[in-house]
Order: sequence, then structure tokens, then C-alpha cells
Amino acid sequence: MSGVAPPLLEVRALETRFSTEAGLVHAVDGLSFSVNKGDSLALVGESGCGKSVTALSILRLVPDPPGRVAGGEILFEGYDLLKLSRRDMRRIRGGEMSMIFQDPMTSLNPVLTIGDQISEAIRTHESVSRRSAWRRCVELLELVRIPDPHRRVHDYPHRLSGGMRQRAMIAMAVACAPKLLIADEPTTALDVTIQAQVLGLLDRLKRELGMTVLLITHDLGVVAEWANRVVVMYAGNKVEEGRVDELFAQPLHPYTQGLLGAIPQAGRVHYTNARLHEISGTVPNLIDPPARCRFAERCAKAIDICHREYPAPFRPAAGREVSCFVAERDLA
Amino acid sequence: MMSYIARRLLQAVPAVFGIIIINFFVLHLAPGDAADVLAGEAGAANEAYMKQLRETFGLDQPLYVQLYEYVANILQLNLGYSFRHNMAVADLIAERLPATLWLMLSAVFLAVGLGILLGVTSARFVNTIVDRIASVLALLCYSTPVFWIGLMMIVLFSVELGWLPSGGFETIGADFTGLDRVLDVLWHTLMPALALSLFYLAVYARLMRASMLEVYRLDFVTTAHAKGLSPARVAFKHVLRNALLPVVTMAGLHLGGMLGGAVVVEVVFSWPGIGRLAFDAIFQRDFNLVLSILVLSSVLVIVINLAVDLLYAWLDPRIEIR
Amino acid sequence: MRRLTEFWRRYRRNVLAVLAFGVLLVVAAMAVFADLLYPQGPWEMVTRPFLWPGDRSQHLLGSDMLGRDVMAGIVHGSRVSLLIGVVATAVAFIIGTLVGATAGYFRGWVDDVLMRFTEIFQTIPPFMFLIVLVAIFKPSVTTITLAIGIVSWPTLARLVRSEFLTLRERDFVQAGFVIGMSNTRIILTQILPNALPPVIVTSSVIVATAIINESALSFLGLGDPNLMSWGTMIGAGRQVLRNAWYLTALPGIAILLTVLALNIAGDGLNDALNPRLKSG
Amino acid sequence: MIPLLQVENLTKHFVTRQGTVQAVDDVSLSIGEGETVGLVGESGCGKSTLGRMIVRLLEPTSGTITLQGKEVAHLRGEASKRFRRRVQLIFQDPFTSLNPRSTVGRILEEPLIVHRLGGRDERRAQVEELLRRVGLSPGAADQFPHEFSGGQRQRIGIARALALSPELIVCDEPVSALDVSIQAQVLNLLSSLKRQTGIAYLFISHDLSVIRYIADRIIVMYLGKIVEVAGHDSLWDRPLHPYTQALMAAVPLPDPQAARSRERVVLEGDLPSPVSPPSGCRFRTRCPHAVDRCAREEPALREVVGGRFVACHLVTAGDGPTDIGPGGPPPPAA
Repeated sequence: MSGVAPPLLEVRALETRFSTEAGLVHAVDGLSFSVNKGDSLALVGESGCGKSVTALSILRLVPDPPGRVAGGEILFEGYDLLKLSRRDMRRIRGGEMSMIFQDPMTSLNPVLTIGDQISEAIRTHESVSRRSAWRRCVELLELVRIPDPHRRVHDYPHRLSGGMRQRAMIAMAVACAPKLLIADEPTTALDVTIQAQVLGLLDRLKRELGMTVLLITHDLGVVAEWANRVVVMYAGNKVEEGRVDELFAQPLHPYTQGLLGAIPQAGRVHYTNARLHEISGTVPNLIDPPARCRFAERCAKAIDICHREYPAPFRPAAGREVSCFVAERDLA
Repeated sequence: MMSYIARRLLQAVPAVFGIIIINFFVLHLAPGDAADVLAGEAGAANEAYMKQLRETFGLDQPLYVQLYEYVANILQLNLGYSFRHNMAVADLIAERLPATLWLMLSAVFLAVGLGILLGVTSARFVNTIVDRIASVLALLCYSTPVFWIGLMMIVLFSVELGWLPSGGFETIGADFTGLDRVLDVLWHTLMPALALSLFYLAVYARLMRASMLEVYRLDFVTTAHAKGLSPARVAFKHVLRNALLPVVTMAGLHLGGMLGGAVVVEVVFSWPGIGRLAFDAIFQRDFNLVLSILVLSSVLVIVINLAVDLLYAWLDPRIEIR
Repeated sequence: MRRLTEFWRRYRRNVLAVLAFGVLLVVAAMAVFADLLYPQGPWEMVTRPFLWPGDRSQHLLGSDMLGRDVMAGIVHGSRVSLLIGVVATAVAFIIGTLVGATAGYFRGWVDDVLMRFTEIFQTIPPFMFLIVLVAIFKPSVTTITLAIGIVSWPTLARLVRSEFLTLRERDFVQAGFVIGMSNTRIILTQILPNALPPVIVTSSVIVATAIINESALSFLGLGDPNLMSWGTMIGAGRQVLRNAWYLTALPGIAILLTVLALNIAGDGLNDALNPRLKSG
Repeated sequence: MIPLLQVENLTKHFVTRQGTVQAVDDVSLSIGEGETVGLVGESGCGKSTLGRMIVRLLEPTSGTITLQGKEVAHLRGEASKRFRRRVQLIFQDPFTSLNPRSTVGRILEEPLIVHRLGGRDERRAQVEELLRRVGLSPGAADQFPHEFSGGQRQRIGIARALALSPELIVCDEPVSALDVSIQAQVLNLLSSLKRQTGIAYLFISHDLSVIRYIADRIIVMYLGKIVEVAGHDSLWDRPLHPYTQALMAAVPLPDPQAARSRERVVLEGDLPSPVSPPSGCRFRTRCPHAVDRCAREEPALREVVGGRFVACHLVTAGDGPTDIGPGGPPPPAA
């Protein structure tokens, strides 16, 4: 792959804030990353790290009020989405770029049939007849391997199992062959055996339709199995980025290291022979966070400067990045 | 579908029995002999009437026999005879019922229609001055006694401005026919229906606002936006129908209350319905008539509730009618 | 005490609710001090009939067709309204909480039976039932209060039941079972404190409804004949509506203000008792 | 030796509008003193129902539960209360399992009050001790649950379960609602408490990796039935039941190399309805190896090799576990 082609999506210094009674929450605070064409990029982090807000910000779906994208640029094929008119933005949503959500039980409208909801997506972006849109629905349901699509297309969501609903959501999302699919924790609400099915489906569709996928997840297992590149987020910031192989083989940021150590499955650990690596304390409050490393309070390796300054991104190799004074010192 | 209706009607049977039994006990717990209560203390208690009452309701028999007789009679719609009106009670009610149903239908129409409109507007402009004004308006309607606002409307629109008739179902003696008559009735309906609807209008406006805001927070609305739909389409196709569900439930629950409100409104506007009939009967102490109206209105509520449930099931496919 | 101040701190944030609370205090004061303010009572003919409000400064709100002071009537009428409103709600609260708590806690057939029973009461048009009860048992403060209580409890019963049904399944209540608490203890220490706030809020609305119901009864001539009530005044004023509409308007405004204040205070209570607990 | 807890032929049916749900069907298991038994399975497999029957929150439809040889499934009154002191429960959701209107001190004191343990001062001291043991400061006693984070609340839930010094704690998905880093804290806490007190756990989870870390012995359930029982190492090395194999293959490994090199057995289809489970083996509709017999005959849970039990026609006693590689096909039917 040549490095010349511009990225499909480039997020630059994104800031998304929510006003609450307690104060202004900096949910995403100066986040930058890019998604190349054909990528399977995973945005990984624990709850409250801002990964879902990032996804909503990209599609400009942050509920306003209380939320607001306060700064930065989101370049999609070179155009800044934040500067588009509402009408143009609507053309992007569901057309060029679409999204699926965590809970398939609540993300489909309970009073409309599956066919209604998918054909609505088609007819919003393409001028096709009702009949041919309906035909496309059936094909799409076939594509996502929903058995008996001719019948299912007339069903209401509550008649489908969780896994089937998520397939229907995916069918709806890929209806207009988007260039980028954002999947926000698409398997978190599903059982593992169903999760494997859905991840396999995403993989296949990506290949067949030539999509790029941005996967948002908290599960490092899913990242390792599925993604080719990964961005690790903590408290509204990116802490580390790299190819999946590199990052799992040699995590650079103490937070990434901690996360990997905290998973019981890594190595053959059992409570009788090993304690799990814990990260002490809890995630910091994001109301007016101080300008220093957000992870410093919980970090076992923190040195003086960590408590005073914000670490700039350090790039030890192409496509590899870490924001940590300690890692930078050790690598230098 | 038909089997569902049949099953629901079957389920209503104990409720109907319960209502009749409660009526029976109200009658018997009242001070004095039930025949006295039924016949009333005023002049009408002639021998023939008392005799008819005792026969109809078996008042000389032990209590359980009386209960049996009472239930059996009502179930056969054998409601007795009103000497005051010189008419069979069943006929009397049948004659007056349409006016009340019409009044209620108009009021429901106004309350649901305007309530939803007000609620949707509030939700659309949430936390703006429009929302504030709508909320205050709703709160005022919600707190106004229906009989009082009725009187005040008469003062304003009939006495001071002379725009609307102060009462009645139609212009007496005008003998309108066809469209003229329809317009005349509508003209007479406007004030009483509005007065009756105000409270409910406020309830639905508040409910609709809350419900819209609630639905807007749900995931499938985000999905709809993510599909690239316009805000108007999201509002009408995705939000509105879901937000309507609690309003429909509420409206069903309110029917009984509205029927009660109709008594007051019919008195204020001299409306020739069963509410007015019940009111007059109370002062004439024609308790048999009163209780019959009460039982029949309750049955009416049960039937309309069934219709509302069917409507709900139609709106919400998650409810399975089988 | 700490909770009370905390509660007031939250209630205070709603300016309208504080205002409503003030109105209620004024109405309560009128009821308590009625005999001091108008020792001659509301029935006394004190001046010439049909004085319009503002005509004479000593009879601020004018006089009725018999020359009775309208202000005296309103002040004394507040007694009946508040008394019946509060006591009837208390009656409804007791029946409703008992029925609802039993049904929601024990579920199964107990729930089925009690709810069928409640439904029957909900099916009978409440106001019609009310006038029938009052007419048959003869209007007096006691019968009116009881009758209003009897037609008002189903709302509370259903609310309490649904609260109990959901709370009973909550993990913290299940935890109560696991540590060996008795049913009584679970109901009193785990469920009730969490079920009460919405019930209190609804009760404030029921007081408002009860006041309207009482005034409607009096308006129809089914009030306690020995007591001056706002509804009675409106009923009397209706006879002279065309010439002296202020006789109808003024007591109605008194009802409207009181009921409005109760409803606004209910909203305020709701916000103060159920703060959206931040999660996550 | 009598095990601490013995469950035999336990069944629980729920009657719903759609029909009778066989949530748990004829399940037998035992838990030894100080043992941690892991119960794993996907949603709807009946693991939580089983746990709630064991702590007596649910009445079994049939079957017996014995605690050190004594039947406990139908205890009433004082005997029931004595049982409560010996078996406790930790809940999944730390946000709903604590009474929002009680202080933490009150929540921890309640078990002591109910069982009349100690006077007011003693109880106070005990609450402080409990808080210390789960790693919270004594000052926490005066605060309300909503002032704590999810992980801290789960510690409070653990302290409540410890208050009565039980012999067995049923942990119902205690870390599922927590982030990975917090999950590690709680798992470490549970294992150190076990080392200190020799308490036994029945640890219920949908997460095979958590189960594998914390359990001595693992029970795998599918649609109301136990399909496999094994020691934690042997299960991981050689899963015998096709469902266990598929489950393990589906767990995403946080190791890209290993993830890519392993064989993928992606199960087709959805979980059948528990109202009308398939005839014979309940797993056969999704099993890649199913044969005719599986539809006709229900496989019994049999001991295949010392301490290993499998309910599958295709795995027979003669076949040592050595014949079957991880994730590989089971041997043909005998």
C-alpha cells in the first residue's frame, strides 16, 4: 500500500463537550486519528472514554443540547463534515457513511416493519420505486443471511432475535453501499456465539462491498480478532495507536499495558497462581480536566512531568503513536 | 381478532357483575328501606309504584334472593318504570344517550386533537418561550373546574358577546333540516364540548410533550437520523406514532371520568343527555333511574375501553391480538 | 433534618413551586383564621345586595344577592375545600396504599383479585358514582369526604401496585430476602421508602381533584347545606349570572388558584423528591 | 465426604403466556467446601435461575438442594433464616443492588440487625471491618450508594454478602457490568477473600475467560441443561462437548496471532425457544456433528474420564480425552 492516498476519514483535534448541571464535560478532548480506505480500524477504550461520542460527532448526531462539537475538523474524502450544510450532511448519513448501534433491541423502531425501515433508508438516498426498494430489502436480508427473507421483510422487530435484529440493522446500514461503516459496539449486547456470527458477517460485507469499517468496542479480544489497526482511548484522548499485531505484541502506553494485563485470558493465569494486573483507582472526572496526562493518577510508572504537562504524541515508527512521557523516554 | 374481542368481553363479565353488586349494596347500605330509597321520599311514592318496585326487585325476600333478582333484572335490561317520566327506564336512557355520546365524542376529538397539537408544539420548541406559554396554558386548563369555566364561557360568549347559544342541543322550534340542522347542532356543541375537553386537553398536552421528549431520546430515533432522514420525517414517521401510545392509554382510562364530567356540563348547558337526566332524577329522588344510568354508563365505559385497546394494538404491533 | 433541608434546597430551585407553596400557605391561613377575620360568619347579611367588587372598601369583593360579604364567603369556604380535600385524600391514600401494596407485593391470585376489584371501581364513572353516593347517604361533610375518598383511591392503588411490582424485583429488595429479612421488614425498610415519593406527588394532585369534586358537588346542590363552600357560592351566583357574573367568577378564581397551586407544588415535589440520579 | 452443597434433579419451569419455559431442567451438581465452581453459558441457559434457586430466591419446581446433607429447598421460618447465614448472593448490577435511600453503613448493618448479631457498637465496628476488608475506607459508611463508582459499589455488595460469614457465596455475573480494569480489581478481591476465609463460590458468568481464571471446576450449561463438567485446565485444553468447543472458539482472544491461528467453529443459527426445546439433545439444531440419534435420544450426563462429565452421544467413555484436540471434531459415535 502506498502512503500517498489521502485517508478516507481524518479526525483532527476533535472536541465534543456536554453541559451538565455539574459543569462542562470534555467528553472528547483534542482527538485526532485517520481511517484509510479499506481499513478495519478499532477505536477501543473503557466506558466513558469518549469513543461512542466520537462516532456520534463524526455523523453530527451528538444530541444538542446538551452536547456540542466545540472544535476540530472531520475530513471525509477531504471535505470538512462540520462545515457542511444540514441538507448535505443528511446526504452523507446513510448514504456515504452509515452507522450501527450497540443494542439491536432498541435501535429499530418497534412500530414499523423491517422492510419499512430498510426501504426508507434506500428511498431517502435513491429515487427508486417503492416496489424496487422493497425488492432490494429482500436482497439485503439475503445478503446478511437472515433466513426466509421474503417473510421477515414484513415482520416487526420484536419478532426477531437479538442476533437477527443486528443483522437487519446491518442490512439497513449497508443498503446504499456506504464507503464507511461505523459500528458502535455492535456485538456487546449479544452472546459470544452470536457475536462471532456478526463479526464474521461484518468481515464478509467489508470484503464484498469494499467498505471501510470503524469499529468501536471496549473488548480487546474483539479488536485482536477483527481489526487491522487500533486506536486506544482514555478519558477523551488518544493514548496509543498502531497496527494490531504491533500493539498487542508490544503495548507502549502504561494504560494499554494495564488493560491487557487485566484480562484474565492473556496467558494461562488462574487465581491460584497469579493475581490479575489491576489498574488502581477510577476514571477521572472530565469536568474541566487539568492540562496534564489524564492517566497519571492511576499510572504506576508516572514520573514528575506526567503530573504537570500534557504528553504530546510520539511516533516511534510509521503508523505507530503513543502519548506518554515514560514510553517516549524509554524508546528514545 | 374476533376471538380476542370475544375473550375480552368474557373477561368483562365479572366486572359487570361487580358493578351491579356494588350498586345493589349502595342501595341497601343507604339509610331506610331500599324501596323508600328507590321510590324517593317525595310525592311520587304512590302505592302502585311501591308495589311495582317490590315486585321487580323482590324486596320482601331475603337479601341473597334480592341480589339474584336485581342482577337478573338488570341483565335482561328490565330496568323498571319511571313514574316521574312515565316511561320505561330503558327507553328513557336510550332516548337521552345519543346526546351524551355526541357530546363526549366531540370533547374527545377536541381534547386529543388540540392536546396533541399543543404537546407536539411544546416538545418541538422545548425550553423556549413557546414551550413555557404552552405549559402554563396547559396547567391552567388542568386546574380549572369544568362547571365554572362553562359558566364563564356563557358570560363571555353568550351574554356579553352574544356569539354562541348559552345552552341546549339545538335551537328549539327552529325546525332546521339537513345541513342547517347539522350546523345548528355543531353551533350548540361548541361550548359544552370545549368546556368538557379542557381538563383532558391539558392532560394530553402534558403527556404528549413528555412522551415526545422521551421518544426523542430513544436509540431508534438516532438510527433514523443516521439514515439521513429529514427532521420532519423523523418526527412524523418515527417519533409521533410511538409517542402517541401513552396518550391512547390515558384517553381510554379517562372515559369514565369524562362521563362524570358530562353530568356537570349537561347541567350547566342544559344539554339533554343522560348526565342531566341523572341529575334531575337525583333531585326527584328517582334512584332506580339514577342507578340504572350508573350501571349502563359503567358498561359503556367497558365497551369503549375494549375499542381503545383494539386501537392501541393497531398502533403498537408488539401487542399481539390472538 | 438533613434530608429536610436537602429537600427544601432542591424544591427552592423551582421559583413557581415556591410561589405555589406561598399561595397554599395563604389559603391555609384563611382556613385557620376564618373566625378571626370574619367572626360574623359567611351567612350574615352585612350590607346592601349586589355590591360589585371595589364598590365599598370594607367589602372588598362586593356582596351577593342577599347582601352577604363575598370575601367572608371565600375565607370561610376555604375551610370546607381544604378539609375535605385533605381528609378525602387521606382516606384514598390509606385504601389505595393498602390495596396496592398487598397486590404488588404478594402478586399471583391476590393481585388478580384486588386488581379486578380496583378495575370495577375505575370503570364506574367516578363523578356519577360520587353524586349517587352523596345523594343516597345525604350530603354532609362526612359523607362527602368518604365518598370522594372512595372514588379517588383506585388511582393510588394502581400506582402503589406498579411501584411495588417493580421494586420487589429490584436487586436490592432481593438482597433483603437473601439476608433473611421478614416480609414486613422488607416492605417497611426497602420498598416503601422508595415507593413513597411518586405516591406523595400523586396525592397532591388528588387533593386538587378532591377540591374540584367537592366544589362541583356543592355547585350541583349536593354540598353540606350547613357549610359555606366555594361551589355553593358558584351555584348561587349562577342564578344571577347575567347581571352579577362576579358572584360566579370570584369563588371560581379561588378554586382555580388553590388547585393550580396544588398542581404546581406537585410538580415541584416531583422534581425535589426524584432527582435524576447521575449514573455511570 | 459429603459435599457442602448438593443439587439433585433440580427443575424450574416458568409458566408464561407463550407456554411453559423449562428454564432449568433436571440439573444435578455439587460444590465442595472451599471450592469455586464456575457456571458458564449464554443468555437463556438457566444459569441465573439455577443460582437463584440455590440461594432460595426461587422455589424449584422439583428436585432437591441439600446443604451438608440437609434438605434446604423448602425451609420455612427460623430454619430458613439460619440457612441465610450460610449461603449468600452477590448481584450483577452494582447500580440496582443497593437501596438508593440507605447509607452504606445501614446496608451493611442490616444483615447483622436481622440476625441479631451484636449490639449497636459491635455492629458499627463490624461494618468498619467489612469495609476495610473490601478495600473501602470506614468513612464510606455515612455515604449513599450513588456517591460511589460501579466498582466501589460492587465492593459494597461483596461486603454485604460477607457480613454473615457464609460458607457459600453465589456470585451472579458479579463483574459483567464492570470495565476490564475494574473487573480485575473485583476478581482479585474475591480470590484473596477466598484465600483468607476458605469460602466456597458458585461463580456464574457468561464470560468463559473470567470463569477460567476464577474457577476450580467448570460447569457448562445450554438451554437449561448441563452439557459438560470439567476441571478448569482440562476443559481449556480439551473441551469435549461440541457446544463447549464452539463456545471457546467464539471467545475473542486478545492475542492476534493466536486468534488467527486457531480454527473457527462459528455456530450457525439462533438459540431455540426454551418453550419448545428440540427433541433429544437440545444442542443438536446447531451442532455441526449431529447425527440421527441426537434427535431421538436425550444424552445423559456421564462420566467420561475421572471427574469429567459430558452429555453427548458422540463422546463415549472409551474415548480418552487424548483423542480429541482442542476445537477438533469429536470422535465418531461408537
